[in-house]
Amino acid sequence: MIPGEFEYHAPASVAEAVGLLDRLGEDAKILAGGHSLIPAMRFRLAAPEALIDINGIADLSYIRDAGNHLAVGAMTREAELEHSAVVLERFPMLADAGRLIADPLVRNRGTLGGNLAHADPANDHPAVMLAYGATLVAQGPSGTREIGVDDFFVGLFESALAPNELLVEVRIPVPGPSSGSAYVKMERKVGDYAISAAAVNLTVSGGSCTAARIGLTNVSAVPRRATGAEAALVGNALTDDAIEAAGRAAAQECDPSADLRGSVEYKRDVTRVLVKRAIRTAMERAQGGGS
Amino acid sequence: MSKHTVTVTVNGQEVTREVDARTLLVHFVREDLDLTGTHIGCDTTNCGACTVHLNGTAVKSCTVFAVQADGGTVETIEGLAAGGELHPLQEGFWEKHGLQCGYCTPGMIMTAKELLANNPSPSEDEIRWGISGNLCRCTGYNKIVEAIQYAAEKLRAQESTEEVVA
Amino acid sequence: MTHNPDSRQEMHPVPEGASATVETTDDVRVTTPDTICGMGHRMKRKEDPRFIQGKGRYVDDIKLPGMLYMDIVRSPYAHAKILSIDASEALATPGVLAVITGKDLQEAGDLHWMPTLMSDTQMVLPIDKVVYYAQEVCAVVATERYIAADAIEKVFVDYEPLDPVVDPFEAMKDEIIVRDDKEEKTNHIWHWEAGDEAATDQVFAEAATVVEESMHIPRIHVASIETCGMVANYDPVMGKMQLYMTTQAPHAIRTVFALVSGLPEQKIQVISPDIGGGFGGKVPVYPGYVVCAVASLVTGKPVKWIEDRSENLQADSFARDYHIKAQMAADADGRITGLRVKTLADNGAADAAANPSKFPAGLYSICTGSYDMKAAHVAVDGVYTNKPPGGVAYRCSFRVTEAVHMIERMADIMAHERGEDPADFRLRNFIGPDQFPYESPTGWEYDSGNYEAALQKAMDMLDYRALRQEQAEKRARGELMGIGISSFTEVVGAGPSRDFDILGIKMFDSAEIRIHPTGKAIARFGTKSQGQGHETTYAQIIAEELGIPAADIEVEEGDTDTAPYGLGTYASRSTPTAGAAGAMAARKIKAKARKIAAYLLEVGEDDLEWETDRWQVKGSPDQHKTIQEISFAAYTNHPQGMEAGLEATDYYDPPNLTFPFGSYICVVDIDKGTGEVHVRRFVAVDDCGHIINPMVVEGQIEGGLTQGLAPALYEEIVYDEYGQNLTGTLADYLVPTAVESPKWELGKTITPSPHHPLGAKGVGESPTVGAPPAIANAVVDALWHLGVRHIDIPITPEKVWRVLRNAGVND
Amino acid sequence: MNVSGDYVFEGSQDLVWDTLLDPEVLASVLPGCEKLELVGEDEYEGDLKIKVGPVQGTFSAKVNLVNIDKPNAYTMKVDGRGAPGFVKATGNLRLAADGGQTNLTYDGDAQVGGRLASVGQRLIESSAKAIIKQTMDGLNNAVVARVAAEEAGEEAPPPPADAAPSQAEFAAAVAKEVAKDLIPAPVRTVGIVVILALVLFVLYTLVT
Repeated sequence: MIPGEFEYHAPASVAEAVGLLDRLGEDAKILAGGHSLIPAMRFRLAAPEALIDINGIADLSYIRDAGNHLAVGAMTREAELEHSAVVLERFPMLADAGRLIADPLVRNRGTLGGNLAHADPANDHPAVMLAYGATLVAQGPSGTREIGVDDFFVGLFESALAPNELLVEVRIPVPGPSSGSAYVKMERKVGDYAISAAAVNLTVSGGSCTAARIGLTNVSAVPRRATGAEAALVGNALTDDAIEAAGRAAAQECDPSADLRGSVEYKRDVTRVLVKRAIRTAMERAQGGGS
Repeated sequence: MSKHTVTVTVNGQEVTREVDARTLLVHFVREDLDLTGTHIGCDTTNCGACTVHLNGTAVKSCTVFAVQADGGTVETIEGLAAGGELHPLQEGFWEKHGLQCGYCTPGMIMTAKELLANNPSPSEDEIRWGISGNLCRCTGYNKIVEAIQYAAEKLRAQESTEEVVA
Repeated sequence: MTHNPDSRQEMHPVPEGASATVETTDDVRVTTPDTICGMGHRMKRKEDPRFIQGKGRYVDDIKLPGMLYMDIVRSPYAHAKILSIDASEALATPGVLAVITGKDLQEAGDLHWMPTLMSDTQMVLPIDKVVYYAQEVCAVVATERYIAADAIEKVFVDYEPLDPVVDPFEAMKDEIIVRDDKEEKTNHIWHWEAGDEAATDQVFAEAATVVEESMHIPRIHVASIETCGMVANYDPVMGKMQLYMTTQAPHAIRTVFALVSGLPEQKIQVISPDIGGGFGGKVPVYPGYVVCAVASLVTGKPVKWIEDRSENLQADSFARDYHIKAQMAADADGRITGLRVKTLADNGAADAAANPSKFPAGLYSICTGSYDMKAAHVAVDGVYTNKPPGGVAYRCSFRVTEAVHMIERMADIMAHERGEDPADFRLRNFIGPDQFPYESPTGWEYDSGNYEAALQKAMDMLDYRALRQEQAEKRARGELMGIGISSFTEVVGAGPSRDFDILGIKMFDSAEIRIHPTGKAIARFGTKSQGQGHETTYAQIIAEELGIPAADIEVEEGDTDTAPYGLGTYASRSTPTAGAAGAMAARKIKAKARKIAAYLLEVGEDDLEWETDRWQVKGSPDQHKTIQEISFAAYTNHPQGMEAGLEATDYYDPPNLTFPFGSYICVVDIDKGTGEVHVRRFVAVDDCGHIINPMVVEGQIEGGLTQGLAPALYEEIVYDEYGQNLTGTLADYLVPTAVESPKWELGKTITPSPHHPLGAKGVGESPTVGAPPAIANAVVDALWHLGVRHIDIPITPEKVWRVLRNAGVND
Repeated sequence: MNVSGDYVFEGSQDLVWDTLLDPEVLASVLPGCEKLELVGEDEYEGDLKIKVGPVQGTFSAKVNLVNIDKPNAYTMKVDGRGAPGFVKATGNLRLAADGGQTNLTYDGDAQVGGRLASVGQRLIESSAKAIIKQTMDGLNNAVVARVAAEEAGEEAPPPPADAAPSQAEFAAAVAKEVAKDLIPAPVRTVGIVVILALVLFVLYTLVT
């Protein structure tokens, strides 16, 4: 399968990239890792007239400890996150997800920014960032703006980014003391999209839950938090019943589509099971000194 | 549409060619540079038969444009046996019957090369997850894992002798 | 077309003197030192140096001067009339030289149709209607690969969609006719039977227990990592057609091509270079090959056509797709007495199955398996549907996977129905080691076997009784664990020429050995390896016979201008046929060498005895001539009156097939939350008679086991009700990675074949045949107490989840 | 694939019926619709350029309306073809007046075929839902605009100048719809006629 022709641009700076986006409009596509865009081009299901390759822009790939949050450049490769000491140590949910995205070779090219900006409900980072309550920094012709992750995913493959805006950084809040988080994913085989996955971020005190953020993967058209499941936990003792109630709430509020990965009924029940497992792991990590 | 001149150091040798923007790196390596050891096995970035090293990292060359390699380095299977001496991985695959039809082998070896560079003594599980982006239909993977373990031991042995010598 | 089962009774007389009951052993026979490396040595493969350095030569690596590129326009509909093909925009594209349609092939000599291996007919390119999704509609020829890919997007075909028939049972109602080119307007292709129906009915009437089950062995795909392709190179000056192509049977293709195209056969050279895995998918002639050859004829230039993965997955190389209804009868003592099987075979839009011509359902009647029973009856119907033609014998000796899956599932259902341990049930019902050669109720004569020894070894390897104990304890705690057994018997090595031919060409195979003056040798064979290691194993056979070091023997296959005529490599037939031919040719050389040695040593031939690599005078071994000395003499000092040179050819017609067997035990744990099946352990004990190279055999078994795991838990080609292929890329056709594939544990027993010159049997397919039922049996064993008797493969987590939830079992 | 559902329109049954069958309104509502002409007795032809995420495709669509029972129900047959594949859909639509609103129920079957379906199978259903919701919102806006115009005694307003809703609007419409689902809305009575979205579009992303 061979892609169609296109004009290739390789800007050296974010400003130059944003300028190109502004000038070329909807027929230009950003080329980051390219592992969603290029396959679509090879099947001629995507035929952008121009590609703006931002791999050459130096200052978009970094993992910085910024005090109360981790600042990650949008072009940071998945493999860098997967092997980053600070992520492994203090962001276990991000580490859980990092190992399960596609396969090791794809993770050498795929980027955090591409994964989020693509707003594919099947991607793993949306749920993780929803559970962390991250902030996404976009840069457009008139400067940068911060977008809270809850407002970032707008539609099916639709983010809040304007056509002439580039995602440049993701800020992940450092989990508070006695909080714990986990990402649990079920896929048919290595490299497949999730049948379902749950990202759970809890704060626990005295055996009960004081705060909860839960993101779900590939069980709705638009990545969103499982607010019903969160409500079932917050303010309650984390008993088996409360955990089961949270699982049931998530299963009821998600909106999966039937496909080769399973029926709607099956995906709902898997969501229930995975949310429960993620909650239990998050609890263990919270009691174990937090992170 | 847009033609581009790319200069790439391939297996240690600098080459300059004219390419279309849309030329995939795998076709550039196979057709423009006649390095046919890198193979094509799918159209959805699943099989890994096209794995090469781009700027020192193992990538699936069917999902990268040749123009993106401009100014960089590419290493393919043909560049492994430096000076006629087989790389420990090539030796391992031969010794342990890590291949049958040979079609996935170049990609498998290039992936294993990066795996061992990052993790000199990987466990069986780490090897299996490390090559999970490379499909093989003939071997059932057991002997590929043994081949990589063989190479890991040999590389570690070489390391320690070099330390002694250095 | 029906097939009279009685005519096959006298099928396989065993040659006199070959004692059938042979000893079973565990140790590999080695009679030559490492320096010679004959049979039984773990010799490193001679073909590997080129592959590990990226110097293999596959079809897509071939570049000829002035070579053009071909790409194919395919149908988005499973059933539609073609109203018009508008190629004007494509032809106006710079670099596009030709667009070839069905009409062009018709005018070029009625090449728009071609025969299939089963003597049905198949469209090369359609003229009036398409009959399966992704069917070839027309082809574009251009100066560059990328231009051809652009051009197929600019060919506009106007279709009138028709209702497709996708379900084979619906197809049998003939409401929608797939092939209206046939006079008889029906989808029913053939009916075939084997075994004695009356005797079977009698046994069922007397049975104490009868179990019945319906099962579907789904359509799956070979998915070798290299897709199909060709470089056709027609030289208009010499009138010679060179075809570099991915074929497992180059000679048969040359003959068929000569008959279809009218080109003289001596002017056609088929070259099968290195193949990136075949597994049966590269046996048939696909439309792309014929169009590519015609494109080269028309342009007078080399033309390259290479399938994309999605074209390969959607348009060719599919296998299985058998809908089976089986009944098994047993007496009060738990002895199996009879088997009754009805099957519907979904052949797609043409019967392009890769079977020997007398066997429309392949060797499916092997389905009584390893068990001694009085009577069995098998009836199979083939039917057309709006799916790609086929099916190929994917790593299976013509439908043996379907037969073995059925018998091993039925044996487990009967054992569980009777509340018996499946191992004990099998041990009671096995054909005993002293019953060979064993006449099966469906007309097969098993050459040798020792089924108890293989199962007992597998049970010992993983401490079977302790596992059953662990299972009971876990079940009490509500944990789900399963143990599955598969004790299969295969029938491979097609086959004796009295019964086995393909399109009339008998299924012998051949070897040609020539020894050079310095004692080195070159040997050519009629088969064609796709990774099985023939360059090494055939060399070891010749080394075993003649004592010439295997390293000194060059082995070649795949070029029809040089290799002796053969039927190719599939159905585990290489060792049983061409391997035997290699041994027989070597023995002819050994006989001539004896005459030369007698002449050189000035003794009578009878005074000589053979010892590893030399003829020596009986009683005084220091008087001898090595094979190297004899070879030199054959060119420098051969006896007058004898022709010089030292070479021989052998066309080997096997007196019988060979019957490898084995016992596999699989242990699974089931996740009650998601329904996932985790294969915790898998032990495989295989018996393929004497072993040529244990390392290569292990590789064949491990590879075959993963190709058995695949359909058991992951792979299936899925069509929607409109005949649209939904699993048309490797993103949805789930080929297992190293993570899904367990760490296989192998064991072996060795029961030689009494009629094969080396006592060897085929082995390449046993694991793909034996593994799926072992895994399926393990899962059903884990859930039997919840009221489930059968689950069709692939056993996905959702299927297990539904059983659990219906039985009230939660996470 | 079965596609069914219901929708409430804020206008009378007759008004909605007219809005529905006005090609200009349709063209303004269908995502990526570049042209929609009445070419025969209850037969339309049009070009649709659908973009969802990185994937887009141009379809030429034929639409026939059959068993028309004005203003209560009709069946629509759709045949959309393009390079990426084809869509064949049949939709049965029924209207029922309910006070000032009109209650629509629709059910139908959609077949998506070709490269689109084999590569993007996982997204057929979610794309269909998204497109149907977006089309319904567009129609409801047109209906509300007509109701307001009638009350103010003016002519029915022309459809908005920019015919095809832009990507962002498409996204906003979908998000609003999805948000509505989230809030456990009281049982909504549904009133007015809507057109089943003709073209289902599938986004294909294979592997991140």
